[in-house]
Amino acid sequence: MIVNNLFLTPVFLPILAASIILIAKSFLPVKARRFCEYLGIIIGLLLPIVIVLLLYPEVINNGSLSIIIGSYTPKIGILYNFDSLSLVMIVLTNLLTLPAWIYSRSAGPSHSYFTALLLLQSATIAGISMTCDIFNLFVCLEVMGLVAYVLIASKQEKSAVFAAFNYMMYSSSSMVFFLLGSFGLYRLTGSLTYQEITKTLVTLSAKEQNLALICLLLMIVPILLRVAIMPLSGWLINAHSKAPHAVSALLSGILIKIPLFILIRVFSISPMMQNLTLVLSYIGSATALIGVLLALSQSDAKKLLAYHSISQIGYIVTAWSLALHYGIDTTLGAVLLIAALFHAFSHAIFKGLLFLSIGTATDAAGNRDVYKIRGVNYMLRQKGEKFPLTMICFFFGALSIMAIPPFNGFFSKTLLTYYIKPSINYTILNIASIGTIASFIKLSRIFLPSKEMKKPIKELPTAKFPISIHLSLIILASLALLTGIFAKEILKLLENIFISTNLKSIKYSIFFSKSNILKTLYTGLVGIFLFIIATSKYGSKILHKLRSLKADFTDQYVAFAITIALLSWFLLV
Amino acid sequence: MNILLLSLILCLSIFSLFAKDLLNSIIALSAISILSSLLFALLRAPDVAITEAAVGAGVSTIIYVWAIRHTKRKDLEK
Amino acid sequence: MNKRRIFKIFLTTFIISFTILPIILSNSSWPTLARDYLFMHAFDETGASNTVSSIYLGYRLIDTLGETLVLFVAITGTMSILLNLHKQVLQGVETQSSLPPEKRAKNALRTNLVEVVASKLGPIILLFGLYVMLYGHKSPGGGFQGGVILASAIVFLALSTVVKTKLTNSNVLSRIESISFLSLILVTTYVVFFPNGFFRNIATNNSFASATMIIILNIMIGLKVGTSLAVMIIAMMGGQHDY
Amino acid sequence: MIIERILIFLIFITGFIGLISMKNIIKKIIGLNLLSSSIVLLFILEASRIGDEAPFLDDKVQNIVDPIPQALMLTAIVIGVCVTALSLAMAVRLYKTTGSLDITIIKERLENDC
Repeated sequence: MIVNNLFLTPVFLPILAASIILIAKSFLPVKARRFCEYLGIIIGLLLPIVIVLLLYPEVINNGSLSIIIGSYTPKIGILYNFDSLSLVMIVLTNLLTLPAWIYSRSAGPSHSYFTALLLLQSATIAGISMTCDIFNLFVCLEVMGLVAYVLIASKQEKSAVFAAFNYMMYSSSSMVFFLLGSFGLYRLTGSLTYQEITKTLVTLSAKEQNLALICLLLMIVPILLRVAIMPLSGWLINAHSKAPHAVSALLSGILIKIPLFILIRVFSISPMMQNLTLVLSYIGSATALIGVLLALSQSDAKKLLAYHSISQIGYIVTAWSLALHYGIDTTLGAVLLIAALFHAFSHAIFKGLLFLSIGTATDAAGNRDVYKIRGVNYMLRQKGEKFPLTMICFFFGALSIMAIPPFNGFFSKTLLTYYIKPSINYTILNIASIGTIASFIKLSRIFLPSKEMKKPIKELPTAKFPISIHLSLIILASLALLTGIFAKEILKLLENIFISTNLKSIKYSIFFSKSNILKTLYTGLVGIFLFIIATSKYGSKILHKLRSLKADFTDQYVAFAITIALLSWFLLV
Repeated sequence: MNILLLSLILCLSIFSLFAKDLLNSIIALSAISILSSLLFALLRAPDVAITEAAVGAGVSTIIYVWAIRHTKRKDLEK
Repeated sequence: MNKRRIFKIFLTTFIISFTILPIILSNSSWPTLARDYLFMHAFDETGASNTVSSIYLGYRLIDTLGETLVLFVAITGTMSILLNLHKQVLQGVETQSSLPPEKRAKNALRTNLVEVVASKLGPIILLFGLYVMLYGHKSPGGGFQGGVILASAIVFLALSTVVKTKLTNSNVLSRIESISFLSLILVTTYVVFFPNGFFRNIATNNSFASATMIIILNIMIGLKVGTSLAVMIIAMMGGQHDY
Repeated sequence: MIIERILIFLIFITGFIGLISMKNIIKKIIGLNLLSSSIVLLFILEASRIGDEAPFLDDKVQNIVDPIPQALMLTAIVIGVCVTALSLAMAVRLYKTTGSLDITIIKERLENDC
């Protein structure tokens, strides 16, 4: 066996583990099945992390490892390329799938097919992050999408099925456009691998190059749809809020970010794609602002979190597209890419934490309306929770997303906003973070004591609170705290991976500089003020109006078409 | 020949979308699959033809028929 | 309201057709480089005279693996939704049942003709499916197509009450499915990690064994696809479903 | 040649209009099916232009068509059918819970429930 092929194991090990679970399902008794699931998780999720981390020095030294599957000729075979980006993404995915899986043991879908599907998802994400082939990307995206639809629909609730159906129609019809784009590229260049396409594109005439750009655009828009930037995010709200809690955490944490970082490879096919980056950064900050406004107006707790996912992905898209704008080879671009990655990482952690804790709380309350639920702690205690761990973990997550110092959100947001300072995006993103604070004050009111709570509990609860929920919450909360405390070390690690020169490029003094502390303080104060306005009579009227805005099925396609038109305008003119 | 088959497919696809009886549209869809598999065979793609015949005309028709058996047959749109 | 809707549809269609028309109508010549390469080398490198098979199971094997996963995921999802449906029927939650069970069309259409045709034709189709599956490297067909035909044969056997076979039992089918899935993964992994391994060596001096790898993969994919589709369709017909 | 392309384009647009404008969800799924089959037709039609023999290698064959699009389309067809199957199962489930196939009515009823 060739040692360098080891980086393919994140693709194959999870699939192997999934098939072992299947075998256990059809041959073994129930107890042995459980054991096989644990074995599958160890083989499929933990072992790839270890192997990938072992390859870390190789990546640092060589830049990237690549292999053509089956050692065929590069003209026809599929090229897999393992570089620093794929390393980070594989680690992120597997690290976050684990708490979601643990949570699902007692609260979510605990069927053994659920475990198998999670493993398959991890395998396809590894595939997506390494593939350098258009059609393979198509297949991987389809597998990822199908797993997501099935996972969303696995909830018994009726509206979950509708959310999954809507998402499915929307994204699989957009994948048809992806296929059409790859048809055009194959016809023009005769190849499906990124590098070969880039080589051939230069030799084409100007007219054919424009055609190739349109094809690339048709491939990019479906991927942006998965990322859910603003006009294309109609599917996300229902899909993320109606899914089982563990799945929501996964969807918001991982699935909307992986396609974004893949786009770096697609963008590198043609240098003309540079025209799009500035527009995308404006779209990203607009997404952040509008998402947070809509989040402030929601009454459903999980919908509020889903809108926050859109808003946070706006932050990431802004930094990411500015990184591409400056070029990821330059120092500033690389730093921005690191900032985007670090924010994606910390968002995955705290949003997973928030979804899981809010999910536990709303399940205990039996209701999701933020205005109605009060005294969740009391209800949780009735369910057998002795120590208010859910509340504490929720506050860890909330403080993190509000960018309060010892948590990871503070570091990632500061880094992200500091490096985009000269542009207008800086202002928009700061306004958006005020809204974030206001809406999370609104959300945390569900933990306020209610009248019922003052009564002493008469009967001691008999039910035991499931330990797997606490375990997963603790893992995520401690990750949120630890990545905050050790932010400097993590950033140095990322710097080592992405910036080859030994220049000290990230200024670590920005975090605790006087102006930044003041900024955080002011943002917090204005956020509280905004919250007071929003709960006043006049404010709640406006918010109600915002809430009643609705988009139907056709509107999503109008948004799709308009995005294509807009981006092709900026690309070609 | 190609043009003839393609225009037949086009007519059938318009019919399948606007038929009031869902069973009729499913039959039309199945006919589209058969016609396109014929076209694939003419275009020297026997592998695709056999797949389209087995999958498009076979399996997907079965699933469609199952679906309308469990829902209703008439499209009440008009 | 209605006018706005028509305007929206018109706008969307207009933009979309403007974008895709240049791609569909483009007149640039089709590239021949890959075709020429395959014409020269495909048989030597994979041993299959059917070039489509050699791409499908050789050069782009990992796509095929992804496709099998797509099928697996889709069938799992469909089965779980089916299971929910049956649960609802049992609990009486079903809002609208069109007909009472004794008047359902299923019993009315079940005549002797179905019985005879299904029981006589089933084994023949089974044989044909195996042929398509095993000769994928030389003639049109292959694992997937053969698998679909296998599935239809199994469904035929399940339709008839005359033929008593264990092949229509969901448990047996899902066992075959899981075993063939595991072996498919193992074989694929083998191909990826040892590209010049055991089977390549035979291929150099033995024309019979030249396509061994592709035949094995075809069998695995065929069994996997056939059994899982059969399980799904049998469950749709209202058979056993302890999936 | 141009007529064939325009016909395929029309099939594509028919599918697209069906997808976005039909209210019945099964009609929407049919539209999606038409969309993907039009792309398959396009690939195979264009790939067959460069040759006049099926891609089976033996001694007599001289000028084969491009086999790569055919292999790609095998995968695309299967993915299309998988999507169809899953979405139809969801449609049946939606009908059983809401009693309608019309997408606006389904949406209304689900919102009233919650």
